[in-house]
Amino acid sequence: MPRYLGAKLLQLVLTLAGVAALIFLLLRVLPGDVVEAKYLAEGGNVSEEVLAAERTRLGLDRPTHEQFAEWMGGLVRLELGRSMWTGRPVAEEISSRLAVTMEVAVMATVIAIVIAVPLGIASALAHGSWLDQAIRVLTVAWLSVPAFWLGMLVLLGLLLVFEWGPPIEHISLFEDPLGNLTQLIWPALVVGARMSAMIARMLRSSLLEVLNEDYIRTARSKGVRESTIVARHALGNALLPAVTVVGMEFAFLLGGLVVTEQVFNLNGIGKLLIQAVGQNDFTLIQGLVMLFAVFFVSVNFATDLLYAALDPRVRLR
Amino acid sequence: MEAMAVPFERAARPAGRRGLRWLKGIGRFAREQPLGLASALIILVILFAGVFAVWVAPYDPLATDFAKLLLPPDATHWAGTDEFGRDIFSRLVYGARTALILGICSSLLGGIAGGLLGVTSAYFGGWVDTVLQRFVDILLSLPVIILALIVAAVLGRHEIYGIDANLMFAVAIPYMPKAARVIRAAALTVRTMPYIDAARAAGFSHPRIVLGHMAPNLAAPWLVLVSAFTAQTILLEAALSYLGVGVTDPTPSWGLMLSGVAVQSFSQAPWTVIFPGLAISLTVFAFSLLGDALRDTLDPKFRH
Amino acid sequence: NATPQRGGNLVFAVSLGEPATFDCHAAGSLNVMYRVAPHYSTLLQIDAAHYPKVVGDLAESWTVSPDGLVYEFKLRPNVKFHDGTKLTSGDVRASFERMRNPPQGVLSVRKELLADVASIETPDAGTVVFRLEKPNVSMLALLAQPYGCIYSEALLKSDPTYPAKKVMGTGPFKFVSYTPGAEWVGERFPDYFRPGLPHLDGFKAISLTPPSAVNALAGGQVMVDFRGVSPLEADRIVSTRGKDVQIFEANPAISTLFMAMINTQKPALRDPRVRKALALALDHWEGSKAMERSTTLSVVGGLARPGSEFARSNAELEKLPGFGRNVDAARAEARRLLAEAGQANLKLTFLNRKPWPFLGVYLIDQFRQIGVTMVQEQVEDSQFFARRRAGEFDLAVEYLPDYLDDPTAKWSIFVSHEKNPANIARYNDPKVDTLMEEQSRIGDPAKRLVVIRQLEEYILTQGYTLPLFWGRRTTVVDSRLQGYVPAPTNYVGQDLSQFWIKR
Amino acid sequence: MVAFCEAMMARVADEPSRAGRHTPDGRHAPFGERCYNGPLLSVQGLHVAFKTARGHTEALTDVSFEVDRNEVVAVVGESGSGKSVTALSIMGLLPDAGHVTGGRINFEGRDLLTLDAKAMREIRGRDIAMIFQDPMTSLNPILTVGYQIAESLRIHKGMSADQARQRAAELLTLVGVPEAESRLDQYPHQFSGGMRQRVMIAIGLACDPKLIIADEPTTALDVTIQAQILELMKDLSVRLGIAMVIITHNLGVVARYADRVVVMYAGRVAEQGSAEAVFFRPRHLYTAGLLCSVPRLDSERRARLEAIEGLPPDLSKAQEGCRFAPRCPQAVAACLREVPALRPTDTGGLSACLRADELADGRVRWVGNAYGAAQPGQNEPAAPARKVLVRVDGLTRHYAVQSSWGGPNRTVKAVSDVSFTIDVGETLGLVGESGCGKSTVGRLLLRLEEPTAGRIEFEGRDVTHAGHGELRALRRRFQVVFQDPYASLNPRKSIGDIIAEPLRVHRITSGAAATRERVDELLAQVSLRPDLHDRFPHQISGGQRQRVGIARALAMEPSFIVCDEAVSALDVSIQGQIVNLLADLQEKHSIAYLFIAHDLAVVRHISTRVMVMYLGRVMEVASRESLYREPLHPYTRLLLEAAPTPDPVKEKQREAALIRGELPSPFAPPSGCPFRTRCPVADAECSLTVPELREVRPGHRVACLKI
Ligand SMILES: Nc1ncnc2c1ncn2[C@@H]1O[C@H](COP(=O)(O)OP(=O)(O)OP(=O)(O)O)[C@@H](O)[C@H]1O
Ligand SMILES: Nc1ncnc2c1ncn2[C@@H]1O[C@H](COP(=O)(O)OP(=O)(O)OP(=O)(O)O)[C@@H](O)[C@H]1O
Ligand SMILES: [Mg+2]
Ligand SMILES: [Mg+2]
Repeated sequence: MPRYLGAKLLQLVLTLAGVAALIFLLLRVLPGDVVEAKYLAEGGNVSEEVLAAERTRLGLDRPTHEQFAEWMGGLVRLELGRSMWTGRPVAEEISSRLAVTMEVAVMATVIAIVIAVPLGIASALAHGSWLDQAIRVLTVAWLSVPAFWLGMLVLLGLLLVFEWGPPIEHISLFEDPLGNLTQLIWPALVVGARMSAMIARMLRSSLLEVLNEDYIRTARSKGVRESTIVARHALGNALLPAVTVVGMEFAFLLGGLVVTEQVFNLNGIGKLLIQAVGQNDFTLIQGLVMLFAVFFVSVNFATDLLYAALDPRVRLR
Repeated sequence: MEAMAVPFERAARPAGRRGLRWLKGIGRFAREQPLGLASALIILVILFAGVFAVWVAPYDPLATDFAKLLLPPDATHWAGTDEFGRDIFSRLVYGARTALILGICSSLLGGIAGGLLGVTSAYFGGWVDTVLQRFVDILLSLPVIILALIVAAVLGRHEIYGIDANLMFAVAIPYMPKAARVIRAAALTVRTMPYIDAARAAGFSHPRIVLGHMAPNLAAPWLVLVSAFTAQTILLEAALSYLGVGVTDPTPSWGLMLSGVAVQSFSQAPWTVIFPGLAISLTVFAFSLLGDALRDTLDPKFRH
Repeated sequence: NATPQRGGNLVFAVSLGEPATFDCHAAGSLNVMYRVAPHYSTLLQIDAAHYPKVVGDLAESWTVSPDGLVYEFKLRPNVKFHDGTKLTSGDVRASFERMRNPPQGVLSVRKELLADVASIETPDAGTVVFRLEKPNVSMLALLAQPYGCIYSEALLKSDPTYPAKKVMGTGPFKFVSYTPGAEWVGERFPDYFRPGLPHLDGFKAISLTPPSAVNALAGGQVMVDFRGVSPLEADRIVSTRGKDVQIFEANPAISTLFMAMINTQKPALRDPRVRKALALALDHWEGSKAMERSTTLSVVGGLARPGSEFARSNAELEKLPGFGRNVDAARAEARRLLAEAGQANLKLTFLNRKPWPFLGVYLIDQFRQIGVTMVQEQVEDSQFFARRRAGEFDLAVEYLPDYLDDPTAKWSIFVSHEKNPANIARYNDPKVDTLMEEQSRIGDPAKRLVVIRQLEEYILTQGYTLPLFWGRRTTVVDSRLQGYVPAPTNYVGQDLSQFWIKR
Repeated sequence: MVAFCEAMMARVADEPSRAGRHTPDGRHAPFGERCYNGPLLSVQGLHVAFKTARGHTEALTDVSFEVDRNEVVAVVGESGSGKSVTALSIMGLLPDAGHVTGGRINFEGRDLLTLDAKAMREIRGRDIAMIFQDPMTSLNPILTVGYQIAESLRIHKGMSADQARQRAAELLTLVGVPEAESRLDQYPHQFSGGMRQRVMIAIGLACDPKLIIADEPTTALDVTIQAQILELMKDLSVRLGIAMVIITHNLGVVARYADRVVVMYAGRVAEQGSAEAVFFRPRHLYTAGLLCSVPRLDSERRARLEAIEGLPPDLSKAQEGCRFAPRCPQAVAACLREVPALRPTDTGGLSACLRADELADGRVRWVGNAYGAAQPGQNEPAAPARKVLVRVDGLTRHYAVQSSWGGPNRTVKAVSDVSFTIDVGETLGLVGESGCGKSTVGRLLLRLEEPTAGRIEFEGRDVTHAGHGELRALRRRFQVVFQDPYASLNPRKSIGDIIAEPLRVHRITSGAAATRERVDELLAQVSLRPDLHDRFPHQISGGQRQRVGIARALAMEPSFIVCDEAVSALDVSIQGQIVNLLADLQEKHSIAYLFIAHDLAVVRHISTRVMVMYLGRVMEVASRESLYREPLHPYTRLLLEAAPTPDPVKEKQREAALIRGELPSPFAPPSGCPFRTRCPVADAECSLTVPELREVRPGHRVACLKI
């Protein structure tokens, strides 16, 4: 077990190092940097020397390999450097926005599960019936609607019908849970509904597969009631792959909220990324990408562990 | 259950020519998958509109008419006009072209590159597999939209025949690792099939085995994958355009039609927002359903 | 107009992204100015209500020597910094010195504006004297630049970079907090030197994306977005808020011109006939109608702001290429010129920044009508500027936002490329240089105007640039908010001291 | 969650025909007749149809038979003859596509087809239990074994958790699982295949059922384990007085365990009767043919196997006359016209053969296959041309297996120190239990795997590390035929392509016409019609596929073919056809075979010499006669004894010779002699040294210390 964990962790670290190298190189493929975006954007007439001085200050004039070494060195020490746009530490920029994103992600996941599980089960049990067909078509349809369009319609709908818009200033969950909810429930609903369609489809197909397994026939041959068969014999097995899907979706959600945050003007890391990309804030983009990657691999790792905990076949020794 | 039904029943049937087999296959698909058939028809209609846009669209999609700004739908402009007086219906028709070219090309690109990666990885195993899998891991640990966003932003624009080649790459790259994963998993199964051993025992070369023997057997999952990618691409393109790194105006694009001014004019000119959104949803819906139907038809066991 | 009432908080939207720095000297961006301006005073300022009149801010009065070389300012007494220290002439000098000659680690992006200043002296605590090397007709306006925040000399001594990280000045509001991506909060500074001001208890600048800013205005969650909205957006807000909002228009244009600069180094575009043809293809007057609804750029004008002292009348304007009313004739002429130049099938790219896709749409549409195909390339800022500077484009967008109409600073980008690399049209034309120099030295406004007109006409007939549209400013303001003045620039009148909320 | 499922299921459960049981009259049988004296189970005129994409398939047509109390009835028949469907119909567990379209199933006088879902559930598990074929998939992987056994106790006997657990432990002990108490909390994956099947039996026994239906309970298991399980079932059924229906296609098993036999063919009952009667006096030509085509260990080896030519009918088409008629060498015109009814025979059974009486009189009998009956001993290797073709020395293959969760990486010693030779034109049979390394040896020879150690010589040349080019040339000389006829042909290529590709790649033929000609020639050699050329593998039958596989191997004109279980997946009747084909080809082209199989009888039939492997090591090598007549290694002896022969008299007298225990894990093979843990004669010495393979008699080598 420790040995396995060690190997797995080493693999994770390697992956992350790869991500770090990839993103670093990617950002330096084409000319242009934050300095120009920062000083020329307002149409000013800024002299070359000013720009050069700023480049020197940010270390952008140094050879790429030196910059790379420095950044990787920083990563090893768990330092992400400073934002090239604001000069504040990247970690600070990110941490001030992470909570919103995480909160929406968690809420969306919970909503998704709550909707998806009954839907998936109903669809699988009523296999082939009109109910099943309806759920299938609806989930596909739901997945086909662009999330940002839906978000836009929701927002405009609220405005036009109720003449009410979700609060624009961030409301802390701890200070005013209800206010926080009125603010974040909309994006969470939009994202969660989409995710639920995904999970429901997954659950349906895995449940159908499981219901065709030999051991279900065994259970029937014992005279077990159908409801018990589904609940005790089938669901457990069917949920296992669903756990992976939920984990995977959740892991992707952190980055997947980019568009939603933009639509709902949430001050989360997705919006931060858009901003960083627009400003070519290399260090901030790098830091964010590392965050996504770390989050993704660790959630996946946790999902693996959870899977192991749930599935006796891969139980830890 | 399927396996037992196959052997003798088909034995007696004459084989027929290839073309006929195809026709029969399509006929069977139509009978077994009415939803799939419907979606295929929708796609055909959209495809037709895109390909023959020149004849289908009543107006030039780029032609502005400053005297006809934001007109509601009527007999002359079936879907109304936009803020430049351009005919929205015509832009939707041409937008289908953009969506399909981008959707299909980048899915194919990502699907082929990833598929080759996956099948190579599975066939050779060993360190080749390890190296390729680590590479796939790296790409896979970033959400598709993030990767596409960054790649699109970094690469900038490079239009070839009205289609942004860099955007195509930006979308294809995130698909590559996904395709590699799925195809590798499927290829690992195919790899252990005795017919591959037989091919090796017959002394065939590696490329012949990989491309001639393994690849055709991976066509089913690959097709399903690519049709799913196509659906996703259309959504992704819309999202990227919304975020400002997608298609560039005035190229007609559904995603683009949903960003910018359209958003703000919703209450005054809802048609500018409703129709493109519906076009996207319908197309994605059709491709997703088709993917489902293909999966059910080609290989009931293939689910991911 | 009722008497101002004290109290209340002004909540407004900033839909321009996050500030890169808090230092006015290092940035001219509106996203900095809207947040930082309420915290600082400047030596002089431009009166928003009587643009472009220069009035005093910290300076109570001033004199200019007859030779135009010495400017002496008397400062207001009893000006206090937010930390309680008293403002002296030393602070003013230190701030301008910092702009003129930034010390190591400090960035001053507009030091060229003060290039004519020879020295700054402080004979006593209440007097500042600027000595110039040569006379400059725009000097007062330059000293009134809104970015000329006055910092504390004492603090600068201990850390010359403090303004980049910390907000401390003599403005009407004290800095309270800044949450990146969310809000910037300021509170009333009770010791502000103008008695009774500010009226507000504080302000809160909320960071919003442009669409959500409109939503927030429509939902009554913010009182104003100073940057302005398009008429279409204004309509939408009015349709939900009705009488609760007031619409202001800055007439006729604000001091921001959008142009398409033509890269004269490209073989096809080296030919003046081709450039002229491109200019002739444009129908500004019709285009303006389309822009009018959905964008904030729609006023037709030459290189000088319509409505400004330097602008020509429409009748005069119509004589310039691309401004004529007989568009069909102009386009026929354009086609002829192209054919003559052997460029009947010209293919071009238009390099554009993110926020203004419609400029590309407009240009492409216009060029199509003379048989020129163009594609638009909208790229991220850093690439945009890098490519623009490297000359990797055919046409590129250029814009002149400023607080001033004066051509000396504003038109510096038209000076020959070898003198000013910021000239992205990349031509070297001694005639432009001479005319530019000439106009900046003429003291008599009428005579100067002649040269300026000549310069404008020359640049436009050479087809170095295609002026597109001047900015328009439609501001939706909550009816309770009083004291808003729609100045013809976004930069002035932003210290919020005059605002008050009606209850 | 559970509540939700119940709500959902309430809907489903209300439909009385969950399993599609539509009774013709729809009448309900009177409930619980106490004093019922008829047969325990009686199936009368059962018709079952499946709805498939291509219309209806009549899986069962007019199937009738009875099972008495305490009786063991075997149902035999080829694959697809309807055995499983019969069993599932009785249990009311037909898949959704299946429907009973007629007939009655009486259990203790109650018609099961008319019972509602609830009543049927009460019968399932309590009165009738079922044991399925594949123990690996029939147990729920995420529930403990204890739970799965206790479940039916709690449902049907209303026991408390503790009681049920205690009883479950007893049951486990009863079916021979040691340390039952502690194993209750384990999960199925922690049990071996044999142990899982014991658990399945324990589940079946839990509520003292009156009838157990076992659908191929041992097909997935090794011979040695098969014997253990069958003995156990037999023993229990006798001790506990349970009637059993054993479904199998292994006639040896039938002979050993069944009181009565029901022979099915193409969805109909062909014949039924007592075991003795059916085996010794078959009254249906199909039964007669079937019995002839089984290779047997107990009688003289014949040169050729009998084979039933042709294929079973396609049940989705309308059937006329006797379904066996098209394959029956004795079919007369009436057979093709008339559907024969089940009629009593002289042996006291029932037969659906029009010529049953003539069979009884001896006027007709099964006559050999299309190749013509060969004379015994005709093609015994006359004077073997002792020229060594393949020589293998100390061949070893270890696999490093990465454990997914926890535990260090382990090595599987798939093949250890294996040495043998194969002469030109001879057949070396290779037998052994599953996982003993047979396939690995074959793959190593083919160079599909790289050996960890050892040396392979082919025609005197060392090819152990042959390079790419050399290997390519070698590939033409040795070929392979695989077990699974469905998986060994590329489904995307036509039969013609499959055979032609090696011809083209190795430039054996040049030009399309020549290739085509050669392909047709090869097809003819394996007795396939050339018109199969354009078909795809899924369009031909299993037997035909195997022929295509052989034709593909022949295309290269090899001198050596590895046949890895080449006939194991085929029905007995088809198996004979293929074995005969292989023998013919060997004679014609003097090809050497490495014939891998686990059916000792088939191996005996085809091989000149036989090699027995156990846990990656060779236990014994000898000529066929020597090995089968006088096996020396205890393992070989037990193996031979464990294999039942299709002779009810012999089988029922024979003492069960069981190999104790299970196959040790290949990760941790026993020290010393690998077989010592299960060996009846092993002692301390055996655990110390690995026995050498010694030549005990000329040409007979054994690896055992006790010889
Ligand atoms: N789910 C199904 N759908 C369609 N046809 C089926 C299905 N199950 C069985 N059949 C048909 O019923 C017939 C009998 O099948 P069954 O499983 O009873 O054969 P079997 O004798 O048990 O064969 P095996 O020895 O291979 O297990 C076959 O011809 C098959 O085609
Ligand atoms: N690629 C592999 N990796 C790891 N272990 C393997 C591999 N191939 C075979 N083995 C192991 O080697 C041992 C021998 O396998 P092999 O397939 O040769 O057995 P076999 O005698 O052919 O069995 P069967 O009768 O089931 O076909 C088994 O324990 C198997 O699990
Ligand atoms: Mg069966
Ligand atoms: Mg094997």
